[in-house]
Amino acid sequence: MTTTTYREAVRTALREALTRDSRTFLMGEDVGRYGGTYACSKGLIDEFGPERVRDAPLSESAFVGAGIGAAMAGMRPIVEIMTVNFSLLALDQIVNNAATLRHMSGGQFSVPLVIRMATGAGRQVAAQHSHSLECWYAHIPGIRVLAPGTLEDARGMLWTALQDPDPVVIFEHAALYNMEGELPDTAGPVDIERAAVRRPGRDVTLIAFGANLHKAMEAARLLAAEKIEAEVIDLRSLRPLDDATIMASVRKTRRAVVIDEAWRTGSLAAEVSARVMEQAFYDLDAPVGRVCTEEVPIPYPKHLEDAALPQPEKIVAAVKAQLGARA
Amino acid sequence: MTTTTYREAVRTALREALTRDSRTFLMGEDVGRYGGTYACSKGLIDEFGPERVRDAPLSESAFVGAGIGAAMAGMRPIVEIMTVNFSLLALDQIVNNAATLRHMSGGQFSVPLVIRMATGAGRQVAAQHSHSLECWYAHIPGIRVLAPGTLEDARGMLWTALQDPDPVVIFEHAALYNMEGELPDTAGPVDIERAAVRRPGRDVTLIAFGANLHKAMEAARLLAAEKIEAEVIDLRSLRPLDDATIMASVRKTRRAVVIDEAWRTGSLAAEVSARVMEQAFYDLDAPVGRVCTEEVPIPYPKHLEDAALPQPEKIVAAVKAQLGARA
Amino acid sequence: MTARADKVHLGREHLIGLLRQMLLIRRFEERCVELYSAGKIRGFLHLYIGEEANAVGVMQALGPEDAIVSTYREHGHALARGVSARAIMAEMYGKVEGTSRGRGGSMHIFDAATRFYGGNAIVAGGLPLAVGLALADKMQGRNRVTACIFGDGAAAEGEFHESLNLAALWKLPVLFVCENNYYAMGTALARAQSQTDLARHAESYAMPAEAVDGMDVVAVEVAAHRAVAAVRQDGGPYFLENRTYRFRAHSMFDPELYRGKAEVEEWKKKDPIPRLETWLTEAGLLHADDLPRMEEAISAEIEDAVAFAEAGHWEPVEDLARDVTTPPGRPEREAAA
Amino acid sequence: MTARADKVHLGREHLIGLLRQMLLIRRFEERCVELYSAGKIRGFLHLYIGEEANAVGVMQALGPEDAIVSTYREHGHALARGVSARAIMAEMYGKVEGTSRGRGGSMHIFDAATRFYGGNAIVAGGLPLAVGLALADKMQGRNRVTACIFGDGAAAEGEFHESLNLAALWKLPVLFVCENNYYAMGTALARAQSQTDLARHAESYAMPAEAVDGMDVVAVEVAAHRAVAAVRQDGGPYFLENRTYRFRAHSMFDPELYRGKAEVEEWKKKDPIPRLETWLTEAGLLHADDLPRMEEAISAEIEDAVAFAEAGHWEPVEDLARDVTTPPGRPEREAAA
Ligand SMILES: Cc1ncc(C[n+]2csc(CCOP(=O)(O)OP(=O)(O)O)c2C)c(N)n1
Ligand SMILES: Cc1ncc(C[n+]2csc(CCOP(=O)(O)OP(=O)(O)O)c2C)c(N)n1
Ligand SMILES: [Mg+2]
Ligand SMILES: [Mg+2]
Repeated sequence: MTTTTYREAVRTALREALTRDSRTFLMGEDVGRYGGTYACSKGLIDEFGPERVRDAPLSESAFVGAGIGAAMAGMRPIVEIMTVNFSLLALDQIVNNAATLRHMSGGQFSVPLVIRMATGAGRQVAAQHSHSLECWYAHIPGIRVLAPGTLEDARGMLWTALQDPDPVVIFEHAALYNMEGELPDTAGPVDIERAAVRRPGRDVTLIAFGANLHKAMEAARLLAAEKIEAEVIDLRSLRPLDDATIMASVRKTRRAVVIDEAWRTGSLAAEVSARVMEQAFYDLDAPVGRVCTEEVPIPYPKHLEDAALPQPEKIVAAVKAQLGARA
Repeated sequence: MTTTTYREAVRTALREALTRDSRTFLMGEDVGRYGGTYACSKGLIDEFGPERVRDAPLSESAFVGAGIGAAMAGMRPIVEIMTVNFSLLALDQIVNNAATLRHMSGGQFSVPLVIRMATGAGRQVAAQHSHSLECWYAHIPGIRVLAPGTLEDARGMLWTALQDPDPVVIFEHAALYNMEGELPDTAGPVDIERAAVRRPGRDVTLIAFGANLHKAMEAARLLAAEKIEAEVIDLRSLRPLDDATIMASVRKTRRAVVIDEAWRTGSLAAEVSARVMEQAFYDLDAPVGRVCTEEVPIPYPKHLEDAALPQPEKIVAAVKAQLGARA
Repeated sequence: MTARADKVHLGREHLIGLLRQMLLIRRFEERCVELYSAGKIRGFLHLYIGEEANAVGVMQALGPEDAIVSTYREHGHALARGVSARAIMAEMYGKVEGTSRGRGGSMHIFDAATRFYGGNAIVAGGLPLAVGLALADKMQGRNRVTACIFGDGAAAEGEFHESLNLAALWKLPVLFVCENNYYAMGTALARAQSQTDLARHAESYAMPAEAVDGMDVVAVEVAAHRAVAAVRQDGGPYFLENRTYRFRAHSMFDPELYRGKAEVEEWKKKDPIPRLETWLTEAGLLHADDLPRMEEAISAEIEDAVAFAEAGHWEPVEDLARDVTTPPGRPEREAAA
Repeated sequence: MTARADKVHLGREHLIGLLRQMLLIRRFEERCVELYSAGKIRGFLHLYIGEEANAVGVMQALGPEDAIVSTYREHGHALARGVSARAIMAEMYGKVEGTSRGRGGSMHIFDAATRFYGGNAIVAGGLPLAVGLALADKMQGRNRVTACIFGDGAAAEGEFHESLNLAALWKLPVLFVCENNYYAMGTALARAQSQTDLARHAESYAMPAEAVDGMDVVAVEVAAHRAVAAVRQDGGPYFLENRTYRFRAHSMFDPELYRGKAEVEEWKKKDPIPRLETWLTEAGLLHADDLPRMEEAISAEIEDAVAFAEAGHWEPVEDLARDVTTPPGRPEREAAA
């Protein structure tokens, strides 16, 4: 076991990818000389050179599109979009090219591209830098969407994603990079198909992903102090969703709260909630709850940002509302 | 009463806006000399001149952003994005500027901008030209989203939207432009706050908007032949959603099916479904159903496109599944 | 179309071939119009009629290992590239035998065998792809060229700017071919661009650029050879602005309110097909019965393509979701390349 | 900074004023760094230190009716524009008394009174807004100028291309000011742009353009006057490339791995503040005790701003959703203009 950080885990995964597969390269704004905005690729340019750790000009649409083209021509690009906020400028390439090319070409061309981006709020960087748009990406057929919420997944999802012949988008919540923990020295690729039960419980199911997994875990600890045993599910894969794991848990606990840092309306939490109703309606003792971000552009001051985002206390309150609900 | 088309209704609304308010202008690709891709602004350039019916170069981000700037400086722009497919190129301006400027500036600047765009599939124009992304727009705090599904609304929503001090996005389903019907000669502005019950019924609630309203109405007719009386709700406003009208109906019928041309995962139908569960769980006799588009890039051939999209028959089947469900 | 032809030593056979290809494209599309009226072809249909010299001229300079990225107005590019007329027609019918299993239709012709990467219907959306294809070639040390074809309208989009910069900055082997037909739908170039001399934009990225008479197939071919040679030699990009004109409406839905008949007629005088015909005839290279024979052969090829499309099959509805993602064990074809 | 100053008849008072403004910006930001370390300012903080001549020089040429659109590196622009130091500091604290009720922080300073339209944190995202403000002015027949400030990095984005084209095509009164500090975060200009002479891009839109020594406040002012005069007279846009340098890191999180200390030191020799100081002193315009007095006054102004921010209030949490949309009866301020 080694004590490490999420950031280090991402870097180790990048180094592994660049080492193991010569078709792989990392491309994005400031991934090279700067070392990555979140220092995830620090040092890699020295190790692999500026061709394979490729600084791109500020031109999100073009370099994401270039990643798609390079993927079609036999490379295995890892494109870093600095944050999800700027990915809005590249959405056309992702939606209209990456996600459609295989189907639209009748199966002639696949796009084995991995796109990584930081996501989320909580760092007082205000309205234009705090988006959580995972739900938008999870809407698009033709791409896979991952959200590593643990060190293992930050370490292991990249390589597995690179083996996928189709586009994979990996969301790294910016609040996680400094998270410390233990990682076995043998840590490596992980599956990217299944949700994970991060904490077993019998009274209610908390469903979360990314940084909010840890808020859910914290809520579970708070609840445990009051003898309420929450089961916590880490979605891990946002598209496709692992319905089986979710439903198995909900059928057991008969109650669920979904936590999502997106604005509530149209969040991924809405999709999960709808699915639970569709597939486990008769097993539910109460309507599925949602703890999401308030429907405001994220404000700068800490007290307002905190008030806008999901928090363990809000999750606890949502669970209690569930338990108080008539069964 | 005059027999007219949805296209004519849109044009009449545009003409009214340009006539009544000198701050109003129409800007977009081919709105002028071409007459609008869907001929909605045919002739208006002759009437109002090229300044106020302003052809823009292919540069969606810049001219949408220019609309935002002009709105802040006292104009009342109507920006036409040719179709929702191309709006991906302007999303950054919409999400990061139009929707945030008022809040982010502490209430100093409002953005009284109206954006119109055609949406939807059904015309065999394939994967890159058939998107239904209303759900994405409905996710964004700070903007209002409208979907006129009838001639009255195509005629009336624009003026009301122009009175809104904040950004309003209007989705016109491309399959509706040729729809014919009667419009009273006195037709004019309509409210944009409430959903409408387009057909009363007691057995199930069908919730739809835009072109799919008509598929829902057709399904209701088919069901009526089998003595199943469906109530049909036209959402009209996609953000904010009119929960009151939805819940009142569902509490009465105890069953609901939501129809949405978006891909199922992360559709607006998911949000409506989640809300119904949250607000009317104990009144439901069955889980809310969804009839959405299959999760594939829309294919060109008619038989495959038809199979991908919501259809009256699928709605009927979803209703029957509801009624067959144990209560 | 005079002296220059000799410079690249274009022999009779070659010149007749150019004529034949242009004529094939013209007749193919004329047939498409009929089939559209008959309801056999649906959706959007963008005709290339009038612009044939560009596709035919440019493709002469490309080898089989080179790649092409095109737009929704790509029948001509596909035919000139050697994509089978049968498969293209079947694609327009929406049949499984089409280039793209019928999934794409007129706007989305793809053909791995000839490295024809679509058929992109988002204006300027293909430019970043072309940059990426060229980047892969450069990184893998392959001496290939990617030809990226787009319109004058595309040159106003941000992706044009970003892509040209990337290609020039990274010295990528992209041949940018801007088919300037002076209109983006109904918007005349001068109403869309502050600088109508589009080659000047390319120069602002420190990219070699030239404007070409896109109604003269030989001029296009000569320029394309020069451009491709430069790309192969320097590894960096090159920009051609082919000045041309579409004789027909933008698509089947366009009432053409934005331009006068006289303007169209004026351009029709430059029609690249009669132009080459006349020149060949005057040079004694085209004989009296060559043309009817050619027309006959072309007609036969097109009718064969139509028959092929008619006889084609519809994808079973159960296969709707086929190829949304790559099925296990069926990797993309390119990987093998 | 020699003969040219006379040309625009810059008197002593004016020149001292320029120095004072630059110094205010410098000291204000130095104080911000302390406050950041103290945890009073949070989030992103981008310093303008080294670049002050640009804000101060450009603002001289603008009248109160003109508008400014800026970036996340905008403290200097706001101060030079005359936005109150108190309100700016309170904004950085996140207090209700801030320019934006504390909602925006360092990156989102807005001030309707001085027509300061942010504070845009999406690179190049402000350019289309500026085009729109100018379009409104043109359509309403107001002889106003919109100054749009952005960095060298922004010039690579597609929106740069689209916006410059729109402004030139429609002849809109936009003064584009590219503050070229040779880096976009850690990416040197030459690694981001195939054409590093950014003014040449502007020319490719048929837009008048010039490059200016952005370390010389007088040179900037002179160029800005010339540019604004041209905009007012022609109604069309103008492009200034101000060549400058940031002495500090990109933001508080930047370890500056991408450039050497020697390079920074070289640029520091061109520091616009000592440069103007020396020149004024040598010209006998700045007296021995002028500077200490100025420093003292500035320090007092900044401490007053800090005290104001300290004493400010937090927005009540109940008002979180205030101004997501416009409350009835409280229309935007600009509408009155
Ligand atoms: C991003 C985007 N905006 C708008 C459209 C609609 N559209 C299709 S073709 C076209 C005109 C393009 O003109 P040009 O690039 O000159 O090519 P041409 O059609 O003349 O060959 C437009 C506006 C589109 N497909 N994509
Ligand atoms: C669209 C977008 N991409 C990336 C970023 C992250 N980012 C913030 S500032 C910056 C560098 C911008 O450089 P430049 O335009 O030269 O301005 P400077 O910071 O040098 O003043 C980057 C990449 C962003 N804010 N917006
Ligand atoms: Mg054109
Ligand atoms: Mg810079």
